Parts: sequence; structure tokens; C-alpha cells
Amino acid sequence: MLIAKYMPELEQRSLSFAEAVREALEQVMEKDPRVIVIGEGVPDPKAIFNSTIGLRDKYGTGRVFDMPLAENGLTGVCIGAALNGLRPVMVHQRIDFALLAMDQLVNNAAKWHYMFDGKASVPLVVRMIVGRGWGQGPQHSQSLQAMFAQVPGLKVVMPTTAYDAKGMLISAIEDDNPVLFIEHRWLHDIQDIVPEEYYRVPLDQGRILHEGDAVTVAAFSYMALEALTAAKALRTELGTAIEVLDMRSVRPLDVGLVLNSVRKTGRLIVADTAFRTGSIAGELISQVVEQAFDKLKTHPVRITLPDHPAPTSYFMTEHYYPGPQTIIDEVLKLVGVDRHSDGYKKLCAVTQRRGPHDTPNREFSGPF
Amino acid sequence: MLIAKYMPELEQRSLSFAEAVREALEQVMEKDPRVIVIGEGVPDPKAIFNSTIGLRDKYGTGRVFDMPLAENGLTGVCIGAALNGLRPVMVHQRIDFALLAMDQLVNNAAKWHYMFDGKASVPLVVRMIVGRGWGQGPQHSQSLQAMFAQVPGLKVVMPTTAYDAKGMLISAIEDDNPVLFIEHRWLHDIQDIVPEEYYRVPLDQGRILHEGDAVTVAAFSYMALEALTAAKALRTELGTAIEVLDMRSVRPLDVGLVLNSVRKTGRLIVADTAFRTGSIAGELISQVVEQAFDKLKTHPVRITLPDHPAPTSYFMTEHYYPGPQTIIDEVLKLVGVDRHSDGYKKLCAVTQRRGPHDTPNREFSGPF
Amino acid sequence: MKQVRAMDTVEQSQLFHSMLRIRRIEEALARKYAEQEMRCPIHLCVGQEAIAVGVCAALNQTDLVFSNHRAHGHYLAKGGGLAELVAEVYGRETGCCGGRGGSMHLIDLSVGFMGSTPIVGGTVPLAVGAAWAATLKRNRQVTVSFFGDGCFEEGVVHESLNFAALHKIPVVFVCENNDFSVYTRRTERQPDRPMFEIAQAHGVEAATGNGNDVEEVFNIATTAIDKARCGLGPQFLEFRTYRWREHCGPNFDDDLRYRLPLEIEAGLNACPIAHYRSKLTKANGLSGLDIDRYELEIQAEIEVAFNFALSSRRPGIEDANRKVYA
Amino acid sequence: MKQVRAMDTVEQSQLFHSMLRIRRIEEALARKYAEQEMRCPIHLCVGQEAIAVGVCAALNQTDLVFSNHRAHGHYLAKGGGLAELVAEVYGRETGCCGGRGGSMHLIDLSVGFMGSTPIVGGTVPLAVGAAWAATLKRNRQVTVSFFGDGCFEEGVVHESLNFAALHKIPVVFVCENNDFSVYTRRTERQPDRPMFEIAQAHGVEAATGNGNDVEEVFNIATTAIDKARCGLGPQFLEFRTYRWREHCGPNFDDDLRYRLPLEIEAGLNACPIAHYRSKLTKANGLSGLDIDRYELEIQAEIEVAFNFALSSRRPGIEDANRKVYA
Ligand SMILES: Cc1ncc(C[n+]2csc(CCOP(=O)(O)OP(=O)(O)O)c2C)c(N)n1
Ligand SMILES: Cc1ncc(C[n+]2csc(CCOP(=O)(O)OP(=O)(O)O)c2C)c(N)n1
Ligand SMILES: [Mg+2]
Ligand SMILES: [Mg+2]
Repeated sequence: MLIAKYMPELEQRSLSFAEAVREALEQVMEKDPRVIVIGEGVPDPKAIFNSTIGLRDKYGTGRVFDMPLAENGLTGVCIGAALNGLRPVMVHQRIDFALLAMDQLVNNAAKWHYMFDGKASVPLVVRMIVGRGWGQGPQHSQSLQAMFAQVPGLKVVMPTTAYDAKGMLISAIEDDNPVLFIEHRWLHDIQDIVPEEYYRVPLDQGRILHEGDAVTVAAFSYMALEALTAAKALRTELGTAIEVLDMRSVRPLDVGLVLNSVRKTGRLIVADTAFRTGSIAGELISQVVEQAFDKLKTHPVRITLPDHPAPTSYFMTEHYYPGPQTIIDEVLKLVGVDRHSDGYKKLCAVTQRRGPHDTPNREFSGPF
Repeated sequence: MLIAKYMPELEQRSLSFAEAVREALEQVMEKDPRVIVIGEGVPDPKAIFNSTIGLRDKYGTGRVFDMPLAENGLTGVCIGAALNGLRPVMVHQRIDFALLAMDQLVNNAAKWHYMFDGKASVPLVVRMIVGRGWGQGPQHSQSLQAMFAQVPGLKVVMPTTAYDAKGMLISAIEDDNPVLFIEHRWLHDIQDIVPEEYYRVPLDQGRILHEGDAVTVAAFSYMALEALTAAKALRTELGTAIEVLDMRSVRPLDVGLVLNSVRKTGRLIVADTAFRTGSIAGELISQVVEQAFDKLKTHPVRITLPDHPAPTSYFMTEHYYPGPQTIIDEVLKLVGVDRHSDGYKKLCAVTQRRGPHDTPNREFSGPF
Repeated sequence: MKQVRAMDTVEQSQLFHSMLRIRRIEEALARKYAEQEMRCPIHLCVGQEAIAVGVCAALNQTDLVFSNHRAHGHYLAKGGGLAELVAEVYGRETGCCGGRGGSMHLIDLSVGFMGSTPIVGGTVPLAVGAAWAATLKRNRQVTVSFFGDGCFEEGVVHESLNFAALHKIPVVFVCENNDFSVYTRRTERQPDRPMFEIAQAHGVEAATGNGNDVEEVFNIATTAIDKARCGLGPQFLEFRTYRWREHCGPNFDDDLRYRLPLEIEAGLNACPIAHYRSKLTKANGLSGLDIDRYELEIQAEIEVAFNFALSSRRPGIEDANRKVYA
Repeated sequence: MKQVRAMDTVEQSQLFHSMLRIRRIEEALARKYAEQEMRCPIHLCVGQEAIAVGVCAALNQTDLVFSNHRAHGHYLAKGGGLAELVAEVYGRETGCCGGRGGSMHLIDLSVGFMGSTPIVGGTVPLAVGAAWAATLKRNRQVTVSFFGDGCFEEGVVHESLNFAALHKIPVVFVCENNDFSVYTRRTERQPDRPMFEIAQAHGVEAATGNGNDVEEVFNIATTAIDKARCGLGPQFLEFRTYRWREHCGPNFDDDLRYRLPLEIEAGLNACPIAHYRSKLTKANGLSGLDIDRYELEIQAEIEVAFNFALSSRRPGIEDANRKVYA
């Protein structure tokens, strides 16, 4: 399997996360006529941040659909279609809207296979996008993975790299269970090497993004990239090697991967994109201490959003999201490095964010 | 404050949990004309397991309402009424139905005060009942507290005793925030000493149900009673004193109470009514190890439901719910007591459940 | 499109037999419930049999049905296995859900009974989705969604009507209007206006009829199903009926006084089976002997089913954690 | 009930002024947006001003309004503070939400503007609840819920209509039908039938009109509000209109070609302000001088508001964690 590289080599093809998603959809639709795609804006000119562009032209109005604003009903419709032989992929431009569909997702999609003794199953994929920045505010920037991850019968994944986005979306659509495919909005434009061929990435495994033995940083989604930035800076500036795990999957959690790493490092930080209380970070910590209490040299640490909704104002969000600096500081606290050293100051300079704090990149000029 | 006694003394008045809820409603309605009660079946002959009986007779059709089957819409209606000066108490016969109202609860009720800069607030109480037994099955026995407890802006409580039910419901209705008041169905008939006067129990504090220094058992809702049974048996039969905490509140968690106890015992078990993964038990463990790692002598333990929906069949649910025996076994594993001893065998005999495993008491004959 | 034609006597007897069979099965379940061995909620359809029977008789075996908490009649009328139903209610391994579902979760895919669940409104969009899949797969399958007047209040029903009308989906919505949601009368939940007109306003063709007259149900359903099958879009049928027994459980609950004595009397008098029996006795020559034969056959079938159920393996906790994922 | 009477020239000029003011404010926001200092989504109501103005002119100050993502016009027409709006969009401490909400979350309780939020459908039942509270408190307040044609598809709207009709709640549902939800035409989301008839079928009195004719809106709204106030129950108003600019953001987006050139032309030609201007010029003697004066006054007011906003304190992270609980 390819390891994500953010500076692709010349001979390999690079795609953005959104392009990788699009390619996965296209290839699965080509291969399997049962796959349909539906969502508010799927066939519109903006095509869900370009992730569904061209699909309707290629596969027609009989397989690529816009939809009424009716999240619960349409989730039910997709479940019914899945029960009758289709494999729908549904899209929500913001995961916040999926709260309207909680009943169908939790009461029906998650339980159908179990409660009917395995006689039927619901091969449904729901893509949900976590918003951030440019004043998305309280109702458009929630990161609700833990809410879904507590439901037996659902699979929940959060790929970070474009490579995984393609491979995991293919696996998700091929899977016979309901899979929630959560995309962080700030990943859409990030490039990675993505092979042209049809390939799968498993839905239940994290992976090591950066090796190290000082501290384990188990990170979800966009936080894995922040952790990687922290890891590179820590290695270069201080010679400290942290192990960054891109968890990729939220349910099931790849606890084995974390336990292996913690056996080596003895120290655990979990970095999540969600509010602190009730986060999947807490669940992961709980599982680790239940199973490997003796391996930990010190208390585990959570890096999350604070326990309040995201305000809209540019000024109020300036220090709302944790980034590489937060991770570095927590790492250094755990390993006991002096934060008055020159090395630390240089480190801070290196990881300092350039440009506005509320856009994924410098080209972004709002309002979405 | 009174300590719950399950064998009330003669001179003190004893009420069931359901009667205590009813009395709280009646007293708050008497005191505050802004309080209204609404829910499917609130004024019907069964009166939500008798917890709303007589309210309509006393306060009329202008304050006590049945409602259409429209959980999301009616939650919104109650929020709007709260914004315009009322203090609605809404009731769901099963917490599972509240999944339909997730949007209004999470996007509106929880955030209104925050997102409008404190200019308005939503004094709304939603009573939700967790089902168990008599084949409630996959869609009528979920214990979803963790799903709500992860939402900043909501308060979530789960009183265990009738005393607390009355005092906490009064506090909840007087509170200016949305409070989810979660009642375990198996508590409704359990008696406790309940004063006639109007009194409050705080919404953010657990309490010690049974003192001890061997192991801390932090328990939620019905599990607190199971833990109390275990504690009494352990003390009598083996002389082992465990500390049972009735957590009472889910958001906020009274972590301080648990930390105090763990400083004494060094050992932690958390007993919850929900599925294991993503449970509030995991959150509590995470908070304890983040803050008091050094105080723990050994790994913390979760006692929860297994990670699959509740089957309906009497035979399949026989060992589905953990009870006193499960708690005793985990305690003994932690303190290292021999489970082949005579004491242990006697203990098991004492705590063995009499009568069918799927009813709260022997009088219960289905089907609700 | 087919013309609705007069029924022949064989078909009439089948309708009668089907209703009688459902009634006797429900009564047997109610009788045995007191033994406390069916340990799950049950919602009996006694009094409402004509709707299940009339509608399902108008369907092909390959057509699909989704249903709700009050599902026994729909399941049996569509051809669902009796023994598997009884075993399910007894929580046995041979039940249609292996005991996982109980009375409120029935399934028999071999006859197109796709599933029933007790979250009110939960299966309505599923029926739309299944029917939509049929059109996308270009087969001529029709899907029926059974639900009650209470369910009609759920927003998801309107979302379903809108989507079905938009895509001309071959789904037939069947609203069994028994005027109650648990103990709550419709007047406490809905304004005074007909439900079917809302469906019409959504662009869904609608019809209404006497849900206690099985032939009327059958005729209305036949027309609607045929239209749906021919691509004329979704259909909405509202049938008035009456639930005889308590909302949930085996007993009568008239002592609770949420229904007036006159109302109860009228409800019982409208018995779809008694009426059809006297009609057929007059018109199609159904004789007391025929009926006795039916009763005996049904009784025998019920005994077999109960014996099957009660002698089936009891599943255990070791079965309970399987099949969480496909 | 009041009779709708002909407007006097002062009232007419007020309607005109109010629309013009909203238009100029939206244009100022759009112009300044390019500076990248308003860092939040904005949904401008340019082209749709007549609905906000006509409806709010028919309300009392003590009446209530709830709104959606496209809220500027509703907020301003109800009397919401301009400076607090602009400051909010700039994320400043003096904004109506202290910067927490941005353009999609507006509130001004002093004029009965109860709040706007961007989850489509989210505030519709809230309006019903607020109006219900008014009846339970026995005051004569009316509540208006503004929403779009896309919102009408959400199940919660139907749940709201049902409950409002059931309890005869003094709420007026105002559906601004601009035929689009983002870039999706109504024909991809709804079958071909009028929305207002669904409201009627729910038992809600309904009317429809030209949303680009402010007097027509005002007259229809006056009648409806009056009926609601007199206890005749909820009212549903559907107004056709046209959104000029992109769904979200300050620009025109005709280059995306989701609307036909002819359609765009017709939309722009239906400008509610231009039409009313020429009508008033003829009928009420509104002169070019009057309009110049309005323009200057509005310009001055806008400048003051922008200066206020831009010179207001920037809130910081220290403000961000307060007020999670009341
Ligand atoms: C979403 C939801 N809300 C409430 C309930 C509780 N409940 C179960 S059946 C029922 C009544 C439904 O009435 P109706 O749809 O008319 O069906 P009927 O029982 O009359 O056949 C209710 C309220 C539920 N199961 N699901
Ligand atoms: C529940 C929900 N679904 C989807 C969205 C995304 N969204 C924001 S505005 C909008 C269009 C709404 O259309 P309409 O109600 O007609 O209002 P208009 O924008 O035309 O004024 C959509 C789909 C949302 N904010 N909330
Ligand atoms: Mg009914
Ligand atoms: Mg619109």
C-alpha cells in the first residue's frame, strides 16, 4: 500500500481528496450498475466541492440524483432502495444536516441486519462533510463522528489522504453494511498520490503516518495532518520522534494499532476534530487504559475542540482549533522538554501558520 | 439531604419514582403558571406509567397536552414556546423516539443561548424513558444518554431514586437550559422516602450510595441499584466494602466525586446502562485517567451492555443485562479474591435473581 | 390497465378465509398470551383484517410490503409463514427473526414481506425506496406501505409522499384509519380535515373507502396497484376501520373508557368478517358447513404452528451477538 | 376583523423606502465582501425585498418573526438594528450575536425578531411554538415564519402545519418561492403541484400572490395576519419571487448556467423596487428628488453602520467559551 506523500514524485499521479472521491464513485459506478448517487447538489454546477462532477453526464439521470430537502425521508428511501437491490451513496454537504436523519440511520440502517436475523442487509454509504472555517459557525461545523460511532451496526470512517479516500470509498460501497464516510472539508483540496486503478483500503485499520518512539499520537481525519506537521518539526528541530497514527476508522477503532504503538512509546495523545466531552478520543483512551494500563508511563492526553459550539467570528475562532503547536506542546509536556529552549522557539517559528487561520489554504476566498 | 432507603421507615412517606415525578410536575405547575406538559399519552388513561395522572384534571387542557406523532416538529414547537416565555416539559415514552428530534435538540435547543450571545435561552425539559425487558427489542430499549451528553449546551440527568427524581425534576424545570431527564423504565415502581415539600436536588452532582474503600463503582441510573445490591452482599458475605456512586448526572459529569473516591480506593469500575463503545462510562474513565492516572492501582473497568442491539427473545436476553453478579465478579477480579471460596459461592446465592429476568418486579406481567 | 371485474366465488371465499384465519390466529395469540410465555409487546389487528386481506389479495407474490407495529395481518395476508410468526412471538430460534424481533419485527422475504418495525413512520420511506429501486431496475414490481392514522402525522410521511410523487414511484400508501393512536383520539392530534386530501395535494392520487368491507378494499386496491404498476405514480388509500382490542396486549380495554360505549358497539358491529360472512352466505352460497370446515382447518393449522413454535430450540446468549454486521 | 383599506401616500413611501434601504444595504455588503473581512457565509435577498417588507409592514412591533439563512431583509424590515447586523457580519463584539452567529444568525428581541438560523426548516416549528405560547398566555401576538420553497420539502414543515391547524395557532407561514434551492430547480425536488394547496389540505388557510409586488404582499399579509390574530387559525402565504445573486456569497453567478438567460432577464425585469418606483412616481407623486433624498439618507446610515462595525472591538477566544449555559 502506498504511503501518503504530500510532495508527490514526478512520475506518479497526484489527485486531490475531492478528485479521489470522484474517481472512486466513477469507477464503482462503472463496475456495478447497482450503485446510485444522490444528494442535495450532487448534479449541480458546484458538484459537492467537485467530488461528483461529470457523474450525471456519464451515468444519466437514472443513477445520479439531486434530492428534496428531506434528510430523514431520503435516508429511508435509500435504505429501502438498498433493501431492494441497489447500493446507494448519499451525500450531505454538512454532517450537521444528518442529525435530521438520525432516526433512519440509527433505528433502521444500523439495526436492520441484526434485527431481521441477517436475512437482509443495508449496503448504504452516506458521505458527510465536516465544516470548518470561514464563519461556518455553530450549526455548520460540528464533528459528529462519536454520535454515530456509538451505534452498533454502523461503520464509520474518516479517511485523511486522497489515497485512502479513494480506496476506502470503494470498500465502503462494496461493503454490505451502512458505512458513514466522513470527510473533513479542509481535506478536499489536499493532494496525494492516487493510482488510477481500482483498489480497496480496509475500513477497520488505522495506519502509521510517521514512526517514532517518544509519544504515540493517534489522530483522526484532519488532525492526522496536523500531527504529521508536528512530527516533522519535532524530528527536525528537536530530534524527537513521535509516532503518528492516522486512525482512518472510527467504528471499529483500530485499538490494536494504538496498543502496539503505546507498548513502544508508553505515552498516548489522541487528537480529534470534535468537542472534548463524549469524543471518540475519550473512547479510545478508555479502551487503551482498560487493556494496557501497565504500558503507560503517564496519563493519556486528549487534544480536541473545547466544549462549546464554534462561534462564527473570525476573531473568536482564532485559537479555537488545535493545530501542530498544540500537539507539540502536549508532546513536550509528556516527555518533559524545556519550553524555554532555543530549539523550542525555533520549532514554534517553523510550525507557525501563515495566512488566515480560517481557510484551508491561501487560495480559498469564501464563502463556502 | 435524605439518603435513599429502599425500606422506608414507618413515619416517613414513601413514593414510587413515577409518583415522585408526578408530584414534582404537580408542584411546579402549581407554583409556576408558565409550566406546561406535553407528550404522546400524557393525558391518556395510562398517563405515562402513571407519572402524569390527574394533571389535566387539575390544570386543564390549556396546560396539559397530548400531541401528534411528530417528535421533531413538536420539540421545535416546545423550543419556540420556551423562547416566548413558557417552560414546557415534553415526554417521550421511549428515548428511541427522540432520535427523530435530534435536529431540534442538538441544532436548536442546545445552541440557542450560545449562538445568540445569551440573549435568549431555552428552558425546556424533555423526559425520556429507557426501555428494558419484556421483549422491548432493538428499537425500544436503547440507552442513548451518551449521544446527548456529548452536546455542549444540553444538560442530561439520570436520577435513580424517587427522592432524586422529584428533586431533580424540579431543578430541571426551574433551570433556564434544556435539560434531558432520562428515566429508566425499571425505576418507575421503586419506592423511596420522598418528602411532601418542594425541594431541589442539583443537576450536576453525583452522590455516595454506599461507602467503602476497596473499589469505586461509579454507576448510572438503574445500574446504581444493581451496584448497591452488590455492595451490600459483598459487605455482608465477604466483608469487602466497595464505594457505590450514583452518578445522577451525565452532563456535566461529577468527575470530582469520582476522583475523590478513587483517591481512596485506587480502583475504578464504571457501570452504565448503555452499549459499551461510545458509552458515557468510557468518557468518565478517560477523564479519570487524564486527571488521576497516578491514583489508580490497576486498570479501570467498564460494565455495560455488549455492543449489539437488544434482541427481543426472552431466551436471548437472559444474560444480556449485567447485574449485581457481574459487578461482584469484576470487583473480586480487581481486589484479587478467590472465586472458588465458600464465601464467594454464598455471595452468588444471595444475589441471585429470583423470578423472570425480563421484568422489573414479580408483579409485572407485560406487555409494556 | 385492467378493469376491476366482479369477483368469482372462489376468490370471495379466499378473502373470507384469509380474514377468518387472521382473526383466529390473533385470538389464539391473545388466549395464550396470558400464559406469560410470549414475552414481547403484541399489537393485534382484530377488527382490521379486511384491509390487510383486501390489499394483499390485489398484489402479486413478487410485489413487496412494508408494515408497522401492528403487522400480523399484513404479514399473514401477504403469505408470511404462520409457524415462523408464532415461533417469533415465542422468541424461538425458528421464528422469522430467530427471536431477535418478536411480534413487532416480522419478515418473510420469500413472499415479499420486507419487514415491519415499531418506530412509527420508520418503514414508510423504505417502501418508497424499495419501489423506486424497482423502477430503476425497470421491473414492474409494486410496493405497499401499511401505516396508521397516527403515523400520518410524522413528517417523514410527507417527505415520502413528495418524493414518490416527484419520481412517479410505484408505491401504494395504505393508511388504516382507526381513529386512535394508542388511547389518543385523532381530534387531539389532527385538525378536522381528511388525510387523503393532503396526499392528493402532494400530487399523489388518492382514494378512500370502508376498511371493514373487504371487497371494497380489494377493488380500490386493485385499481390503485394497477395504476402504480402502469407508471401512473404513487397512490394513497385511506380506509376507515376499528381496533377491537387494547392498543398493545391481548385484552379488551374498554374499562379504560377512552372510547364511548356507543362507539365500541358500532365498531364491533362493523365486524368485517361477520358482514362478509352474511354477504357470502346470501350471494355466493357459502354454507355453514364450509365455514365449519374453514374453522377446523385453521384450528389445525394453528395447533401445528404453536406446537412447532413451542417445540423449537430456545436461542441463547451465544446467538445474541452474531449478525451485527453483514 | 379589519378591512384592508387603500394605502395612503406616506405608507406607500415607507414601503418603498424600506425596500430601497434593504437593497442598498445588501449591495453595500456585497461590495465590501470582496475585501475578505466579512468571513462568513452570506445569503443576500436582493430581488426578494418586497416579501420581507410587505409582510413586516403588516405586523405590529410586538409581533414576532423567525427566519432562515436568507434573513437580512426580514431582520431589517422588522426593524432590526442595522449597525448590529453589519457588526455581526464582521464578527465584532457589537454584532447582534456578539459575533457568534454571523450573517446566518440574526436576532433583535427589541423588535420581535426572534432569530434566524441556517438549518433549513429549523425555525418553522419554533414560530409555531412561539405563537402557541402567545395563545396560552392569551395575548394577541402573531408570529411569522419566513422560509423558502426548498424548506417546504422538510417533514418538519408539515408537522408544523398540522399542529398549528390543530390548535388554531396564530402563526403565518410565509413561503418565499424563488424556485430554487441552491442551484437545484424545484422540478428536481417537487412534483408539479402548488405548495399552498398542501397547506390548505392541512386545514391551514392559504393565499398566494406576486412576491415582487409589495402592495400585493402587504394586502395579502394584512388580511392573513388579521385573521390569525382574531383566532381564525394559522395562515399560509406563498409568494413567487426571484433571487438575483448567487445562493451564497456576494456575486452574480449566471455564468454557472443553471438558470436560462431568458429566466434571468425576466427575474431582473420583475424588480420589486423599480416597479414600485414607477408606480409611485405616477400615482403618489414620488419624485426624483424624494428618491435622491432617500438614497442619501440610506447611504449615510450605511456608512455610519459600517464605521460602527469596523471600529467595534474584536472579540477574542476569551469570549468564545462563555454563555454555553444560561
Ligand atoms: C416515532 C414513534 N413515536 C411513538 C411511538 C409509540 N407508539 C407506538 S404505536 C403508536 C400509535 C400509532 O398509531 P397509528 O399509526 O394510528 O397505528 P395504530 O396503533 O392505530 O394501528 C405509538 C404512538 C413509536 N413507536 N414511535
Ligand atoms: C437541513 C438542511 N439541509 C440542507 C441545507 C443546505 N442549504 C442551505 S440553504 C439551502 C437552500 C434552501 O432553499 P430555500 O428554502 O428555497 O431558500 P432560498 O435559499 O431559496 O432562499 C440549502 C439546501 C441546510 N442548511 N440545512
Ligand atoms: Mg390508529
Ligand atoms: Mg428557494
